[in-house]
Amino acid sequence: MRANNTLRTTVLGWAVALLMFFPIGWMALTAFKTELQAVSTPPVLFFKPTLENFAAVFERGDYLKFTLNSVLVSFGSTFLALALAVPAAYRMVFHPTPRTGSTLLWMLSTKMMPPVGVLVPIYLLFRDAGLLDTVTGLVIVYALMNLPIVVWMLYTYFKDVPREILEAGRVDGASAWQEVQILLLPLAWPGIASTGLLNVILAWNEAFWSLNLTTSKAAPLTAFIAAFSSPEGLFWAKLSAASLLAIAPILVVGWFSQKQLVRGLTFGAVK
Amino acid sequence: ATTVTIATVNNNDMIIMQRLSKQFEAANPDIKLDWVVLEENVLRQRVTTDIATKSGQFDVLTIGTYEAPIWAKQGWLAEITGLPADYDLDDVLKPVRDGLSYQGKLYALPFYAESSMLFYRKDLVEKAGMTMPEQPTYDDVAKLAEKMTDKAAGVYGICLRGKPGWGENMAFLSTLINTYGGQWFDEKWTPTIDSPEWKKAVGFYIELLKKYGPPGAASNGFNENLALFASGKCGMWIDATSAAGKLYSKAESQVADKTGFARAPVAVTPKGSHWLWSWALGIPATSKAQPEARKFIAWATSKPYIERVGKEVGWASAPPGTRASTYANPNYVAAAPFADFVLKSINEANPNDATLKKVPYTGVQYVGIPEFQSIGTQVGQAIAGALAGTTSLDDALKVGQAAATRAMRQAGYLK
Amino acid sequence: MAALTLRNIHKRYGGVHIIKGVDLDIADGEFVVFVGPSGCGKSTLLRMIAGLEEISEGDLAIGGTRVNDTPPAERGIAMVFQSYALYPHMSVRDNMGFALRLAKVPDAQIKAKVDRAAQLLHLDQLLERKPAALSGGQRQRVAIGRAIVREPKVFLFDEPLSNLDASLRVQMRIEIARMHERLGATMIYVTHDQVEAMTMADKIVVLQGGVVEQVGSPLELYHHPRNRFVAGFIGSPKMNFLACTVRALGAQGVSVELPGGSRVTVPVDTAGVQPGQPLTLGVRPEHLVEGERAGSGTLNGQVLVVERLGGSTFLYVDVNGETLTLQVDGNSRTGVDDRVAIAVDGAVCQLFDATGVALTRHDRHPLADLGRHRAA
Amino acid sequence: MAALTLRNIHKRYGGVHIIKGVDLDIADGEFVVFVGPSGCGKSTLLRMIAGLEEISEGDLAIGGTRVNDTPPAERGIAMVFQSYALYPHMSVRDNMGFALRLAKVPDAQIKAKVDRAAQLLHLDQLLERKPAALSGGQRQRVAIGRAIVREPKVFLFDEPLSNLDASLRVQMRIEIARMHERLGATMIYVTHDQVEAMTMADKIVVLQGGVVEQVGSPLELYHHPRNRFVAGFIGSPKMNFLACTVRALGAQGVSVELPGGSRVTVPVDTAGVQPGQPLTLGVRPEHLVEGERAGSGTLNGQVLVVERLGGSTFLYVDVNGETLTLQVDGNSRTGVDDRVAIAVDGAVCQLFDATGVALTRHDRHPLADLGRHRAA
Amino acid sequence: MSQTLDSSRRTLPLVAPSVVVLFLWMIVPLAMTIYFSLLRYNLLDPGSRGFAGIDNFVFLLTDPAFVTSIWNTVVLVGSVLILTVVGGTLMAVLFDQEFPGRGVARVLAIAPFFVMPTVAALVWKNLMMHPVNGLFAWLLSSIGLEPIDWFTHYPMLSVILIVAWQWIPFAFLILLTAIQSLDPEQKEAARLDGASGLELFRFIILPHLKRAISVVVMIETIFLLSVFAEIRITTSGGPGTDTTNLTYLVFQFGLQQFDIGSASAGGIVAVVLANVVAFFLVRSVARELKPGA
Ligand SMILES: Nc1ncnc2c1ncn2[C@@H]1O[C@H](COP(=O)(O)OP(=O)(O)OP(=O)(O)O)[C@@H](O)[C@H]1O
Ligand SMILES: Nc1ncnc2c1ncn2[C@@H]1O[C@H](COP(=O)(O)OP(=O)(O)OP(=O)(O)O)[C@@H](O)[C@H]1O
Ligand SMILES: [Mg+2]
Ligand SMILES: [Mg+2]
Repeated sequence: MRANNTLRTTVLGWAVALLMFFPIGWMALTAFKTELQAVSTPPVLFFKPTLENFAAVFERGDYLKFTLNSVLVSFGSTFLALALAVPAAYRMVFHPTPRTGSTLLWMLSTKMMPPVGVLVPIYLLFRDAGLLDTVTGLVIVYALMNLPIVVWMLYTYFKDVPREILEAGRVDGASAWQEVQILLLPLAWPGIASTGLLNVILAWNEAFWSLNLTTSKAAPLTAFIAAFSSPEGLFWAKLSAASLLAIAPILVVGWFSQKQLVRGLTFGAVK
Repeated sequence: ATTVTIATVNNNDMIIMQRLSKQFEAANPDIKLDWVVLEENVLRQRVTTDIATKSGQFDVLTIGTYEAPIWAKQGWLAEITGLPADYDLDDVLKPVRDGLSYQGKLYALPFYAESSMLFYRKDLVEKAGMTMPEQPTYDDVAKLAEKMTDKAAGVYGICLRGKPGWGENMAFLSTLINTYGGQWFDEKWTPTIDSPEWKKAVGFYIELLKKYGPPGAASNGFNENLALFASGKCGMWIDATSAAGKLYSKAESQVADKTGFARAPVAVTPKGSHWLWSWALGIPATSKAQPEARKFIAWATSKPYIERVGKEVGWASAPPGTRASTYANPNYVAAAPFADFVLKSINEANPNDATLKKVPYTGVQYVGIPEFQSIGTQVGQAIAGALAGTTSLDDALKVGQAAATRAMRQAGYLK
Repeated sequence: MAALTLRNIHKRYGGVHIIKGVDLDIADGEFVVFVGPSGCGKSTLLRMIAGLEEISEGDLAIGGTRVNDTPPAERGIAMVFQSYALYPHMSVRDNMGFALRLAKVPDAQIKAKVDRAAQLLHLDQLLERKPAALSGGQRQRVAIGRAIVREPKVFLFDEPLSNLDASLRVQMRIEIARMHERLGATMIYVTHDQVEAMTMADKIVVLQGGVVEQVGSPLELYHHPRNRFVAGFIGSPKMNFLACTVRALGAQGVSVELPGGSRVTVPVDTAGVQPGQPLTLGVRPEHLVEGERAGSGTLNGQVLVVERLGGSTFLYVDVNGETLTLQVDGNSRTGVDDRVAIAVDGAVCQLFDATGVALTRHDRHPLADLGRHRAA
Repeated sequence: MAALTLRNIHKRYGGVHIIKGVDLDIADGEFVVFVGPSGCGKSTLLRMIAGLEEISEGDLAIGGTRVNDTPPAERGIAMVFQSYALYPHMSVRDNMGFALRLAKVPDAQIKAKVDRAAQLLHLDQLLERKPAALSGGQRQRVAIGRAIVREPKVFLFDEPLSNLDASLRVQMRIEIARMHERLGATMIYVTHDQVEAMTMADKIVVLQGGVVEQVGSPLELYHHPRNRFVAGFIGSPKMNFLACTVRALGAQGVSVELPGGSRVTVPVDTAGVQPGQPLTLGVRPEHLVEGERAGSGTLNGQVLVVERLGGSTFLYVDVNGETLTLQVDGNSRTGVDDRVAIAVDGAVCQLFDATGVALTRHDRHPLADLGRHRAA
Repeated sequence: MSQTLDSSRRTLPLVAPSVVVLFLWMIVPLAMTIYFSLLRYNLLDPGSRGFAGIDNFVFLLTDPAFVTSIWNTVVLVGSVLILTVVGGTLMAVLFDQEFPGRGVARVLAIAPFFVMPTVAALVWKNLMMHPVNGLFAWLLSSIGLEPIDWFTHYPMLSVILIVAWQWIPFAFLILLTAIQSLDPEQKEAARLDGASGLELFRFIILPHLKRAISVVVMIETIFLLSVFAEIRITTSGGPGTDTTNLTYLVFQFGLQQFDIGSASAGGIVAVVLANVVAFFLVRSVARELKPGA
């Protein structure tokens, strides 16, 4: 009976996993087809893989530059958001005031403003501050955009850190900053890492601000992919290649840190 | 080196330009080109935000005949002056040049220009035992479509734009409405979308597509149709002349040697039955690298550039529709059997007289006022809804009329 | 000097009054144990002394200086937390040296001090380990070591042994007692464990509801509880309480009638007591004897439960509907349902009035004023 | 019938051998306690009986039927988990009625059964509360109640009281004992608490490293431990162990020389023992007496620590570098650093050979075969 | 009290930067948006700028697309929430079980979360759901059925499917970790009580997941309210206004028509609506946020 069960679970588990992954896998496969193979019916399953799509994509834009911008922007904004959020969450957890609850809720509510509604104001502000098409500008926007969620997640993680440890530090003579730096950060590391990772993913995939606030110097991969979304002629294969290139880095990062993500969340968000 | 930031559409011709621009950089070591290649709608939105807020992010903009005069009026574009002597501005086709001018001054240089025409599958027409007139009527089109359609084989008689947008379905529909004797506004700027002409034209369009069109027609734009036609799924397709180059390229089209062409069909009147559009390069007034930018756009729209494309990429891919000299080039004419045709269409298209009745606006497939983007898109959406079958034709036109009236009233055209 | 003085200390959280005016003097080098039911404010008091909680009202002085507003690190205090609160990401050595490092003590000196403390606590072999790789008892010692290296004037312990299993507890209890002797520092120790309180304290402070019920040496509390609460709280198993009625007053004390009719005379002051008055008689399980004895009162009952521990046996006896606990010899053969007579010796009993206050005993128990380890 | 039989039960996790062949007979209605050091396999054994772990090898029978492959719910067993494992989102009533609801018992019947159990456990007032709103003791009772309503033939308890504070533990201990009497069900109880094991069990099973060290009544283990491990594990404070040397063998038993030179005779079998052989003498703290006594061996030492509990006092005495624990009267005045003589009565001592096995005693302690609450 | 006040004073500098920047980030654009919403302001026609009073709001609220867009927003958010929570829960239960290759399978299953919305929409639109070239069309026609024209006939459903595909892994991840935090003894207790697999799920696991589910709902709602790329790429809000949600409507005003005045009015309305949603939502998870929780 047990063996039967395991078999069923295995089949079901793998079926679901493959189903979820299928569009991505199919896209990856298409990236190695010629354009005509990409649109042919019935779909071609066996073919001689070609790299010409990738060559075309590389020729069209400086992939490395876009990737570098994506990395800078997503990691930069993550560091900035964490730098702002860690002290804030520390205080909310370990020195709560009667207003802490409402502050947290208010922070979340700032996320509810649709970006399109404030594009022009932000655009004008950025223009005047000279932040248009700068990595700094995007870093600021993403950091602020994700700050509420980062604070919120850190808040739940920090709640799991036994307060006695910080108090022991205080008796030992640690300042508030030392408490955070020497004690809290190392202790809540898994939580901080998974919060950071979530932030990186969100920043990496953000397409609205990146398209509107950058032109070329600071444009990340979301802008790169926008150049492929529907050019003239057959473009399925090239689009797939470009898409594959655009998501590959984050997919790799995501897969490697998948355990971390699970662990972090286990440790905090849902107890 | 001075950096020139160029915003352009991800169309093939521009992509070729990007590729060849290395030669420009090599020739001008003090100029560095920075490319921002975006999909058309994104580009338009991006560029408009930038220029309207005078942010000066770009030095070269890719704009169309719709934007050029409007933006020039706002003083957003730098006038094109001081072109090199060998540029030969007179070689540039006059209708195209006029479309990019405001009050007699030129504000952008055309990169390529297009009109619309009908593409068809010679083999299918033959199989149907019919012939394609040089100037078909829409009734002919309907008949042919019926004969060609073979859904089981995945062949659909007619492919037309259905994706909503003033530059998508409404571009084609405007020409259809024009030739049915309709127009966007009467002389007092009152919208006429609920007029019988509209109803007839749009009704014809919907029925045609529903019967003989491919599934998902309501979300097909130029590119989708190009792909469909190229993969042999369409019998006929009425769209931009610039598609011809691709359809005749063996590498990109499964039907390269079976494609025929005819003039854009007509109904009641030949006026406004085919459009005029050009993609052009302009320089924002806020650009800090105007001389360098000018140097570049002159290069990219010059005779030598066209020749270079012809030689290095293939003559069929040479940017069409801008220069008389292109059409005088035997190489081009040999590679592009449709060359004459296109030239004639472009020369005949008249944005200033595109409708049966008199109208206060210019433009064949658009209305040259800023509010048109909004109106065109909303009407386009309503019609797409009707095409998809979610609303009735009458309702769609009613909605369109109401939206247009609202917008015109808000903009102060109507009291 | 490390004497502590608490004067009228109060603590309020918002509207809740937690500590309601505590006065306490703790001499230099004394070992003071705080006991009391859960939630009575033991930890709060300790944390106020440590400076982890603000004092709402009153004065706290350490070594004669008022320290209400001194930050924790400057009070010359070290605290051992119930959960040890070791820094899990630091080695034992770093844990112990952390305070010194923060105080910018030179590395060589830190090393010397940590090594010395580690030797004292038999931790020398474990200095490079992380806390996760230590057993409970070892962690306990690291927590103490972390306190020692700072050479504090005052040690605070908050239920430090409550996480350990029985045998480790006994062992650690003895080690802390020895350390106190060696270091001579003042120690304040919170526990809910009877045995720890009785065996370690110079002085026990019994708290209830934020108020000090009684302060005294362990045996003073055992033999001379001030009220019924203290009497019931100190001693295990718990003291038995019986309703009784005053029958006579005399120089010998108060004679009361027990349930069942027999009488005992308890040597307490008769002031304010009247014949016929209902009182409560308290007698500890270890002072009840099976069988009848001359000169003792007698209770009769039936055995409900017998608990044999080997060395001793507990009998739970139903006497007129109330359950009395007796501690008898391990070899007793009394079994369930047996009827037994119980001798009650008035000399070792307590009497409490209706408000729970104990009547003053004539005599003082000879051990009541004994220091913890000073010979009589 | 609810007798349990374990025959050569093994448990392996992957390559790790956890339970190494356990044989055990548990009679219907018996109260069996499993004790042993942490990690010895107590919980594993319990969980195998419950059906929560597969049995790797061997046979488990309940009421004479082999149940190795019977799912947990059909074994007629109820388990009370260490953490209670109450369903936090259900009210007390729903928690208790859950099993019946799953068994599709009619609602009215569920209500009746739950009400009856609640009354028994004094939970009637709390039936609508969620577990979060209950005190530890109340939760404990709900967990038991959840077990009771199913009217199981066998109850399993896994350290059910370990989360409670001392006074509540005493109270719950007695309640479980009473319940056992009332229900007459077979109960298996895991604990690491000395007092619980001694007072509740009909039979104690001492486990170590997956092996049964000894099975017997509490007092049998106390008085007749089979080896040094059991002797040290049963009884608190722990038995003292002293190295000694055999000096003479006789009808009285084995005469050994203690550190310091005095001799005692322990009434054990002399088989296999030779003069000059080193043995270990075990003697419990409560069997050591202060002062010299005729007919007893004498040890001399110096008091290291005195722990006064009121009713009794523990002396920790250094005897030739080893620390001995003595339990003496609460009124003893012996203080730290006092030199004391300690009388060792050979009759209550144990002797262990070099492998730790106890030498068989001549006599059997009169209480050793006593049932828990059956009168002698 | 004094403790609270004092420590709050001392640690105020720690929280202040976040609060201040967030406040600025919120208030400056918001103030400008409110200001613009009261102007006649078309980017393409800067000359005609002037005070418009509440005209923009009237214009917006009388737009027939407005009500539709609110309804569409609700439908989209609601359906995706249901799909992701249900799907995520089922997957969490499935992947909580041990089976060979579980690690790899889990990685595959969460992959969609790492894909940019733009890419996701493009892939689904062109490779999967395309009525002519798409894989679904081929699958259907190869079993002799008429291919479904997803974006024409089931536009909202298509968008919902795509968005749900992207967000299921997120729900799955959080719920999986939540399931793993369920006290195993509780499950065992239920097994002893005779619960079958389904009963175990319904009576024990599901109630345990309540809190995690509210967390998922909370975070997802924030993101789902502003779903945009998927719609723009697949249906452009159509056909008609069938898939125009509030964000897309505001986008149309602001970035297709460059009517900043109306777009700002739309933004304000969206903020108000979002906060109404947030208010109810937050109520339900507020317990988790309370400092004492
Ligand atoms: N932050 C707070 N706000 C309000 N009341 C509090 C707060 N912290 C503690 N209390 C209350 O103060 C009282 C004393 O708590 P304290 O921790 O000092 O008890 P304790 O004597 O140490 O108990 P235990 O033996 O259970 O540890 C308790 O009733 C507790 O509920
Ligand atoms: N899944 C497992 N895989 C491998 N070893 C295990 C597993 N579960 C338990 N063990 C091991 O089995 C042994 C017995 O565990 P068990 O829980 O029965 O101990 P216990 O006697 O109940 O201890 P405690 O008193 O600490 O509860 C332990 O050494 C433990 O490490
Ligand atoms: Mg406490
Ligand atoms: Mg266990």
